[in-house]
Amino acid sequence: MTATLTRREALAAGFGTVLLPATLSAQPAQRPAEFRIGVTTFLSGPASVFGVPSRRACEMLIEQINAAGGLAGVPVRAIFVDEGPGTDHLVGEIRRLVQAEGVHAVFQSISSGSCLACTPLSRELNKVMLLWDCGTQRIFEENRYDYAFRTQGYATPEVLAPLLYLLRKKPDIRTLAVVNQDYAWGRDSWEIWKTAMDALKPGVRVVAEMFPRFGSTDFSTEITRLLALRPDVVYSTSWGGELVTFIRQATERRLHERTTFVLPVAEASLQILGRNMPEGHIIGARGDHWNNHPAPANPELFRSFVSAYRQRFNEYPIYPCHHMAQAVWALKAAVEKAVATKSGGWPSDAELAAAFRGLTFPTPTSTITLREDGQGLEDQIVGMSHIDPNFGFAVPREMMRYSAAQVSAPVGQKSVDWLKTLTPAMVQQAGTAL
Amino acid sequence: MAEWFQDNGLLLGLALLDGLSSAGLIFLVAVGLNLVFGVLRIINVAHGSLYAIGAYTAASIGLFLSTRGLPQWAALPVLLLSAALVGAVLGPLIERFILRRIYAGEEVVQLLVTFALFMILEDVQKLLWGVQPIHHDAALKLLGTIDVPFGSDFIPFTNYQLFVLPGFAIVTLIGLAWFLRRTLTGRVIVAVTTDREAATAMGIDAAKVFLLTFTFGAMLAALGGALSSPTAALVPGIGAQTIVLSFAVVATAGLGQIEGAALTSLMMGLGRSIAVYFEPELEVVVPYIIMVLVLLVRPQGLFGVIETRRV
Amino acid sequence: MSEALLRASGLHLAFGGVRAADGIDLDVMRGEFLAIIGPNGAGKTTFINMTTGYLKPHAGEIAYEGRRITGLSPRAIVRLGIARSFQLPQLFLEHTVEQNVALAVASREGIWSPLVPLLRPGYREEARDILDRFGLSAIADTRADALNEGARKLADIAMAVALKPRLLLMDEPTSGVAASEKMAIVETLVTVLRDAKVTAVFVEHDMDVVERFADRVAVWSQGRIAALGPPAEVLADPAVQREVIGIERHAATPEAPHA
Amino acid sequence: MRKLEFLLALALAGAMIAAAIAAPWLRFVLTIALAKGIAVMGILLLLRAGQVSFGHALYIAFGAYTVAFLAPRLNDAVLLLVVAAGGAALLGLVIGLFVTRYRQIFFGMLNLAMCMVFYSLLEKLYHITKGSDGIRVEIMPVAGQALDRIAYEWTIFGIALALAFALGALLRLYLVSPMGEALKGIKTRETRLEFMGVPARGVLLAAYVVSAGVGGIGGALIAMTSRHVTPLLSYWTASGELVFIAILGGAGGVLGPFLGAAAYELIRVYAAASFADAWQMILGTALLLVILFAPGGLWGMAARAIGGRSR
Repeated sequence: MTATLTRREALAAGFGTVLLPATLSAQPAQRPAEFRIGVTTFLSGPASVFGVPSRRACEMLIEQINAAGGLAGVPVRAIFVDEGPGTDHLVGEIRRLVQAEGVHAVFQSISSGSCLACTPLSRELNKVMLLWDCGTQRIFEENRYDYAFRTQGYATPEVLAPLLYLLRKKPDIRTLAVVNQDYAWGRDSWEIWKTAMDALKPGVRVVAEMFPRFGSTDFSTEITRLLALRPDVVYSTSWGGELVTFIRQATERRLHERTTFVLPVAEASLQILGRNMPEGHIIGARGDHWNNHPAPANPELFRSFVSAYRQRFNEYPIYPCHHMAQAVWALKAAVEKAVATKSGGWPSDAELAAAFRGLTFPTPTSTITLREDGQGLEDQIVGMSHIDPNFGFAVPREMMRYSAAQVSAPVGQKSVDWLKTLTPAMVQQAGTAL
Repeated sequence: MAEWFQDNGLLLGLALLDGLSSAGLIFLVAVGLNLVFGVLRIINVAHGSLYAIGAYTAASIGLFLSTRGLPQWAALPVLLLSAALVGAVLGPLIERFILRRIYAGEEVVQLLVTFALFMILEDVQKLLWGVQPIHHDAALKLLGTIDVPFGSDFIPFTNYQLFVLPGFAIVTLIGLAWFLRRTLTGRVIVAVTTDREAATAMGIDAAKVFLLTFTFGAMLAALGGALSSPTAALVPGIGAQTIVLSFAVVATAGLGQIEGAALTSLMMGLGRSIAVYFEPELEVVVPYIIMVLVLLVRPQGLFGVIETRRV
Repeated sequence: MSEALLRASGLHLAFGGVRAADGIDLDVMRGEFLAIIGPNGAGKTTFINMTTGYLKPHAGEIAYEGRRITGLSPRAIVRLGIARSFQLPQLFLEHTVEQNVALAVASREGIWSPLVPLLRPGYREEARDILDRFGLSAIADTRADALNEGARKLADIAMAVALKPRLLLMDEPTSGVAASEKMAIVETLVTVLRDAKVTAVFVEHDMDVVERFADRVAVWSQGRIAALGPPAEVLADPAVQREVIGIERHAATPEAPHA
Repeated sequence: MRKLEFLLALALAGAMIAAAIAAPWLRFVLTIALAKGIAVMGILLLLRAGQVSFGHALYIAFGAYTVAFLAPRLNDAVLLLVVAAGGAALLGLVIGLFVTRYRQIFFGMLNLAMCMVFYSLLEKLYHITKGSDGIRVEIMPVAGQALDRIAYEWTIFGIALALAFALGALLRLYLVSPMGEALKGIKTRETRLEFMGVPARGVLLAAYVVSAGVGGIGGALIAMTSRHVTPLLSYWTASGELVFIAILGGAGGVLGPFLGAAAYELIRVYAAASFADAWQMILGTALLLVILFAPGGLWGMAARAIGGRSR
């Protein structure tokens, strides 16, 4: 597949160079009356458990930004589009956003499939696209984009960090089973895990690979099988309703007493699980934005974001809210940087895009740098689940932070190739305890 | 072969237990769909929405009452009452104001009306209950678990899934069979199922039978949802997933056949759980494979009667 | 009228306990008009169903032009030149009368053309011509589901005739036709069939029609042929009069299907 | 009437072109609408025989994935359209040989089953199909001409429009031909066909193959337009959508599918733009209103408005 894609890619790049000079360069940019952002997110279907909270966070932040004078003095408005109806619909919607609504930037999407389909449009439409939540490593490893940036981490660090944590905490695991949702993220995250595990700790036996249908509501059979197999570790990157169902059904039957769960995407489900989440299992947040972060870089900002969200929606923000916020903050930083570069003039699309490359913007917990290929470097924090009475649900303890540069594949390398080069020594070297 | 059984016999036993509980749930939903189809000759796509709404209603009533300090034992009755409530409210509403207007229409139009309803109800459900997973498992917790011996080991099963779900399915099956064969109303329903024209010619009030059957079918869908709610988190989209499996059950079972629905559900439940143990990748397609195989041998469905064409 | 066009021998068929055919032996002679009479449930329609391949006898066989046709599909039998009309007219309800007949013409000539209209010149004229002969021209453009019973019946037979069969089996062609029109209609029908040299078997309840138009009459009773011969002879038989005609003249309910 | 229908088709095409010039993003939406309209003509054909396929998204997905898989090797839109149509027709023949033995619900549900099996395969065979991520389709030459993006999009739009006209005209001929009229005969009196020496199953099979072929063309056009294919193209709700469009547009004439598809896509786009979380409800309500108050669909309304009969 690499061969064909590169050829197609080369072709597409060829078209790109033909097109680019004609359309983008010479446009004199006027300061707009409002800065419009097109936001694609799930408002229907199972993934709306991520989409709706992220939309709320987006609206809240935009209100705050507008109250504080807008983006470099320009008020912001977001136009939301549902990812639910499928890719063909979404591709059309992105065009509508750019061509009919005249948005100045697009925030897309939750689903990796949506991102893969829509990101190439950034090239055709010459519009800045911030990939605000999707995790697929294929985006920047298989393509180069001038207008697309991912303002958070991605699959490789999000899977590798929990694996390193597991191997540090439980060095002598021998067997493992996987229960992932049957779709690209479930498969990809398993491939990354398996490749890395074979490199970091060769010889761990995989006793069951189960990929139940996406959207399953009953895992009893899978759980029975796991109970019978008694693997040392059960790995699952499931999320949303499925993770909640899986954990509740599993704990009801005391599977958590027989095995250790590793749940890299658990954070978004912990609030709903409440006290039903068993303690002492490995949980991740697709980033470093845990609500109980012991030492956020900007405690003031962190507290104000979390408490504003809580006040308004009566729940803690989950990671998609933080990811959305990161996209908003990145946009703010880039617009301000671009305006400053033009010493007060308004940047064109190309100039705005240029401002993102290499941008380092602050988040409440840390900073994120958009590296040369457009990929954001976001630290990962992993820990052991522990019910904190202050929250009333599980949060991590014994946390370890993995700096993004340590656990991301270097620019220009494919994750799977890079993971194969890892050595067992990395387990002790990587990560710092918090 | 014998060796294979020696190695895997115990696992097969576990698969059987898992299959039973999932078959029970499949049956409860599919039998309502099949009953409605038998009488009204409408494949009700919105049946899945009724399932979802039943589940959501049961969970929210349960959650509401548990904050009011309802005694533990009431969890189960609450499930049943919620289902009855949903069926009794939505069933007649849908039948009277929408379906009744299109009985004379073509089959495809009737199907589409329920498809439109399905789309509307999907959004209604989202507006009412939001998108975050809702979970209420008091009934599951109440009944606890039982340890099933497995070689030198043991496997905990929840009593709810091992006994309550299949139990309800069996009670429903027997109750329905009794109702349809032994009561006057039941026989009228059967008469309409077998020959609508003859039944109406004999003076049976079809409108009343339709209303009754649809309401009953809606209750069964909601019951399926309510009974599934303690074991699963409720999210948008559960209706669509459920209904498509029920379609397969109905076509495989034969029109309006409740015993057919029971046998088919059992086959599909067991087929899927056995697949999880031995070839997990096949699990999703097992129901369709069963359906195609059955229809190859019996084009009218497992228990279906060949409709005679008059010449 | 010397040679048998259709020869049924030893036909047996039972539905549950009811013997619909209990040893039927019958020769239909080339060119004759054979009437079948008998009480309801005697197995008259069953005979037509067996001959046209809709039902398969449990025992016995039917030969057409010396060739065994039992076990063939209705489709194959039609292609050999045996057509039938139905007790309950089987029309394409969403088509006009003309289209119904044209479809029959097309079925004979070849249905497998996807791009030339059904009502192309050749088919249309032939359909019109047949409708003319049946006196149905006035309703040629009426949809079949809007016809009265008599017109349906005639259109049904017209479709069978359009197949240009050599043997035509008609199941109660005059039931449902108003009494005042009946004779005239049968008259036209017979003329059409004689012109086309079609051999005809028809189930009939009206003894006047039988007497006037049939060359021979077969009396069905409980799955057997109770009497067979020229109408004058058979209808004069007191036993036939008592058992069949007596009942016939009072019973008006149509026969149940397959019985 | 025939003339009016042609004029109306021209007017519709004119309106589409005008809209596509006025708003570039509408060009995309309308190309998809045309592609779906072409596929829905196949649904229309089967509806003539009174059969509802609840699984024709299978052929759309097949056509789309044909383009996605073969584009790197057969890098030409015209060639790919031909291959997609031929491949889908061939698949239609194989599946049709099986499903045309069945009628009504069995026909509908078996198609649904095939469609869902295909969907599961697209998801399960991750290493070939990239699972739910789907496969991206790059801009490709058309009839040997390498085009830039704008020219390419216009060309595909033009091809879709031309195919819509050509296939629409052919379908019109088909519907009034002996094969087409016999198809309609299956709906009202299938047995009579057999007694006229016509193999009803063969007549239906021919129509099924044609419907699969146009489904493949529609799918190929969708892949060339959205330039990304995912298994969702084959989910059962996508099949429902096709039937939805057929009824919305009206099953009366070949313009129906295009009226329906254009209306469907536009309602969906505008509903999604104004009420991002309730667009399903709006679409469902629109469909319900059309069914209840305008039984002939949009084409029926149009035909009444210009004073003709919707034949």
